[in-house]
Amino acid sequence: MIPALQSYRQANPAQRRDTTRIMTRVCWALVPGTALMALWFGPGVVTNGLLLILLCVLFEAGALLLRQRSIRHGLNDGSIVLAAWLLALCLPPAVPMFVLVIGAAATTLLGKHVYGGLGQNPFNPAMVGYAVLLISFPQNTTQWIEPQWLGGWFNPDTWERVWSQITASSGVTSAWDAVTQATPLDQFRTATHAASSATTSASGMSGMSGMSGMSGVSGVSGVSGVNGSNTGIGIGSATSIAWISLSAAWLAGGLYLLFVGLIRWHLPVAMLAAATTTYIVYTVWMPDITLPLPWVLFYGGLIFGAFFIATDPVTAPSSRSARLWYGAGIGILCVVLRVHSNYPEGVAFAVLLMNACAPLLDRVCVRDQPQ
Amino acid sequence: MKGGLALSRPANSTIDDQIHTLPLQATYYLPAVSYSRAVLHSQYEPGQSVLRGESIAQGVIAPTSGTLRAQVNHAWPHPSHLEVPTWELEADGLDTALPLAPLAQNVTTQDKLSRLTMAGVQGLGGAGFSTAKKIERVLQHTERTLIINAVECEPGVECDRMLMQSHASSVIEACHALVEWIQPTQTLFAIEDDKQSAIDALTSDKTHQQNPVLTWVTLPAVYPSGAESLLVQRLTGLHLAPNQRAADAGVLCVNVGTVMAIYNALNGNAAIDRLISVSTQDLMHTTTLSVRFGTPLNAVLKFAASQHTGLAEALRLNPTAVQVGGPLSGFSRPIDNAPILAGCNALLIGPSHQSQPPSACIRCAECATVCPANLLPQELYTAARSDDHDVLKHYRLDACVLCGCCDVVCPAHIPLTQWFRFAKGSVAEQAQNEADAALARTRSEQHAARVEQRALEKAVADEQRRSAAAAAKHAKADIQAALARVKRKKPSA
Amino acid sequence: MSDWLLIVISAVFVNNFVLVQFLGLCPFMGVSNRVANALGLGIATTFVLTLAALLSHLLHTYILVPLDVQYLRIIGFIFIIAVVVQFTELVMRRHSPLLHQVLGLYLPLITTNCAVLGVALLTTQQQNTLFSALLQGFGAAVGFTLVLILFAAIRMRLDKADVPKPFQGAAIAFITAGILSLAFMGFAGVT
Amino acid sequence: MTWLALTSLLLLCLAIGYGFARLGNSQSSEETLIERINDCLPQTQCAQCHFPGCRPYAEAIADGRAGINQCPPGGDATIHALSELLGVEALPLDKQFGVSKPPLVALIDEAVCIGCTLCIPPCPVDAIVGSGKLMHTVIAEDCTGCELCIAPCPVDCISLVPATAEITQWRPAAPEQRS
Repeated sequence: MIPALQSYRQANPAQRRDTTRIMTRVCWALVPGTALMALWFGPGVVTNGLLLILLCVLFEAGALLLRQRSIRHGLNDGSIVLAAWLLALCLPPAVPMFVLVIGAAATTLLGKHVYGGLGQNPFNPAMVGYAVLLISFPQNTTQWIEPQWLGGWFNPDTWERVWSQITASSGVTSAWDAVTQATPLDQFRTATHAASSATTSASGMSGMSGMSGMSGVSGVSGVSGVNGSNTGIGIGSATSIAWISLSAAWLAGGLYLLFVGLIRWHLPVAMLAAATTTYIVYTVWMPDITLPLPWVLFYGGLIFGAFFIATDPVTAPSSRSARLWYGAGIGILCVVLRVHSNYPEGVAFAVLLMNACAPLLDRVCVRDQPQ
Repeated sequence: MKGGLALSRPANSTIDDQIHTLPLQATYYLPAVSYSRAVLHSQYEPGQSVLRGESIAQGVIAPTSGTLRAQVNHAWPHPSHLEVPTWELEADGLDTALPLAPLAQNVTTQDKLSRLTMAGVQGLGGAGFSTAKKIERVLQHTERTLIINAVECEPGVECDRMLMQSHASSVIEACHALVEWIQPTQTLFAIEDDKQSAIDALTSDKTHQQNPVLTWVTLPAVYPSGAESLLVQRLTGLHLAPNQRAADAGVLCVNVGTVMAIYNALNGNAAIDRLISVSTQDLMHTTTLSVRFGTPLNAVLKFAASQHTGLAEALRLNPTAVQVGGPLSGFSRPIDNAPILAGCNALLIGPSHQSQPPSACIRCAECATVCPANLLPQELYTAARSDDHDVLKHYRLDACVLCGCCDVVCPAHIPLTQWFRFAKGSVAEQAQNEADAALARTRSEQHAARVEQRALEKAVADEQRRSAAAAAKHAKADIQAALARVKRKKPSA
Repeated sequence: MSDWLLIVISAVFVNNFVLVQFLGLCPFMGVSNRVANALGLGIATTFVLTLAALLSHLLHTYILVPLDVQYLRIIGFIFIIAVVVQFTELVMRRHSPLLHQVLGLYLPLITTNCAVLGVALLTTQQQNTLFSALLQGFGAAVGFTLVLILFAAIRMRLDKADVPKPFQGAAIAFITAGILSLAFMGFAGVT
Repeated sequence: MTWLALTSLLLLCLAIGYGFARLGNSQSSEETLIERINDCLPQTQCAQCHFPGCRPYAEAIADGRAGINQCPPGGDATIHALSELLGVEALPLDKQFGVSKPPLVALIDEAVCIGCTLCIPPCPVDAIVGSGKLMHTVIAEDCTGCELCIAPCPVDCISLVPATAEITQWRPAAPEQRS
């Protein structure tokens, strides 16, 4: 860069960044949410994160080695660390090691390197990894424990589970003894299913429920299809406070990114607006849905998805109007999937579906209006 | 204008507010290359003496009087770093000018245009397009607009500002003369608001106040508001179609230096010199020189160093490389005796810095936010890498003015502008091949049709000849039979 | 009205022919290198599929069932599809020779396209009225076209990606189709 | 009962067959195909593809008698365009038909030329000007560098030179790609 422009770069901090700095800034924005999650759900969250990052870096190094690319240059742009961290936040605390390994492999290899490395993958790597895990290991990816403030840290059982995760021993496989109540979203979904008494809930997949999608506590224990004890999901119950505070933390991180100029407002705003309007349409169309509107935004991974997953520049369209359509698409699909599909939280699938539409949107929304 | 970069010089940088004229050089180098890079030929013999202002070939004017040497391959200030056939002109020191009578006002337009061509007036804004051709196209339109482009938006290029500041009255006169000639319905004088000293000098001029024919347009100092296609679309609201020049739409957008060159040419002195700003790479010191075309680069820099201590220090530190052109649109070259030409508006002493090795594009669209032509550089970049001309056309590569803003903001340090230069070259090359193929095809079809026609005619002619021969043979036989009968009837005869 | 919409929505998204039921994969992989070709084939398939669904339903209810010769339905359906495809080819040759030129190879392929036969068999099996069979056929075709165009746009971008040697060409296309069907599994269970 | 069904199907197909016959005789699209293949060829008419010109080569490709990689002047651009048009795999240029060279034009050495007019008829684009016992010359802009005039010349005075000067042909280079 010509020194004459150093003065320009000093004058405009937004222009001072490069790819590494962008990725590290986004990781900083993730810290508050992750810390809060660790406080609510115990050390398992931290081990998830660290192990996944380690595994993803190993897979990335291996892939770069195979392609005779410089590992240092490839690794120091930090994109794989970010993807691993995002995936870790979607998984329940202290999942078994094999889930982490397969998740890391899917994210790094299938999500990114099979397409030729950074910038060329059409699908968001973290979401590819998460979708693979979700569909292959429904049990492990949806069994969340009940959020207790600092509870997890002093409960010997959590430490034992964490230890079994790290040593990859499959000792502790019995279901959690403290299986707790349905997640707000899970309750919300079963309510709608019960209301419309459709036959599908009897289909094979229905026993498995409560895909947390970065949130939600699984209440319906496994295949038995018996509803967990629902100690109420009303406002003020332990679960709702946990998830609202988490979404608030994600919102704080997201606003920081917006303020620093790393992401543009088009996408999150379009997504949240579309989600709200679709939800309102649903309340009109299916009056039996009871969850009050503001909580729809705060429960589940909508805010987390809007600010951290959907705004991944590589897989999102790059022209302004295309981003608005892309955000709106994710918002609508997310609510539709929440109401109808087997997985109460559809952010992962909504993002993957709209990633598929991004190249077409880019081609269609060409900015050809004159100055 | 959307996008663009608000570039500013370093706070404590100094600008030498005096124009230094370069003394006469011993030899001048005149490249025999036209605007479209075709090799030129001249009817002048080596060793023939020429006067100052004499046109050696189309667009090549002798900067001083002297003897013309034979063409020789010589360095040329162009990104290709190729050597081109160049005439060497040995100055005889007398600097006698070719007598050119000033043209009266009522002379026909054709005489004025031929005078501009003979005086070698070219665009000084950087493109170097022949001004006479440009004016000729504009004059074909009844509804004409004149834009005088004094928007010098690239930091480190100060020659227009110095010209307006020190020759305000002649600039106004030149503008009035051009308005008189072109008779535009609207005249806009576009200038940046950070050139207040120049604006004051011009507006306080008496002739302007008596008949204010120019309307002032002050633009915020954002690079690259001076690019012709962007400035025209911005001031006239006209949307130029791909590859359509402003002149074809009746808008004459001309650099203020070129306006002076037109005025001088019409008054009898050829366009043989221009103002150049020489500064250091970090733009701390800048000075302005008046240089004749063909002056070797090293002479210019040596003279600039002699006039300014800051530049002398910079030249001492890096004596080998210089950047020709502004900080963003310039290219680096070694310091040698390559000649200064009309298109060169600035020199930056020191090599242009290489940014870090590029990493992968993460499609963050920062470049799209700063692109002044409202394009999607990230899509153009992917298409340029795979040389896909349909997609390049789809995302309007031709609207790209190669300003370099996207390079500045790219977090992956990708040399986007160089990719777009390569893409434009490859698109132009294919267009040329297709044109040649179309020409060859029509000619070969005509050739085939003619050969076929010729064969047909020949066949018909043969047919007639054969039947005629047969008829002739038949007739001869009848005559002999008749003679034989006659002989038998009169044996004694 | 809303259950019509439901039929089409479920045919397009929930049990999408290509990505959920994995029918019609050969034209899906074959013609998805350019968006223009994909659109062309999509329109042609929509035309063929809707017509085939209609005719096969008529054949089934008014000829096969009364004559109690259901076992002839495979032959009958294939015959109808071949007729419809041949008819489409002639119409396309007459009206847009350019599109016909591009799709020349793939148009007869629609005859053997299992999605078309699949629609014919499925609609006649589920005892629904003529109109719902038509809707089902149309929904299936729209689903096929939508996914085909999205996939073509992705592949146009993948052509420019620096994909490792062993994955280039069809391999990366299959992987991408796999991830796409992974995404479509999100619709599983939508009533 | 089955006989009834089969006969009804047979009748149906006969009726439809007759309908197709009348519909079927539209203008053969063979013509547009040859036209569009010919558009991709560089039109040098140089017969290096073993066909007397570009159009015959286009017809051969349309009939499948020739491969798409037999045109050296066209080089990769032509092969890529043809593979795109016909949807066939783009094979590299076949060496036996020659190597793609930078654009060349013929140049007659005026000192040696005896004005025999033997080189004028074979030129496919009439780029050679001259008549009996008078000086011949090549019009550079029109010449496609097909080398057909070189063989007939009895005094071998025709040589091939680059079509345009190096400086006119120069194009900006692509930035070097990261490994």
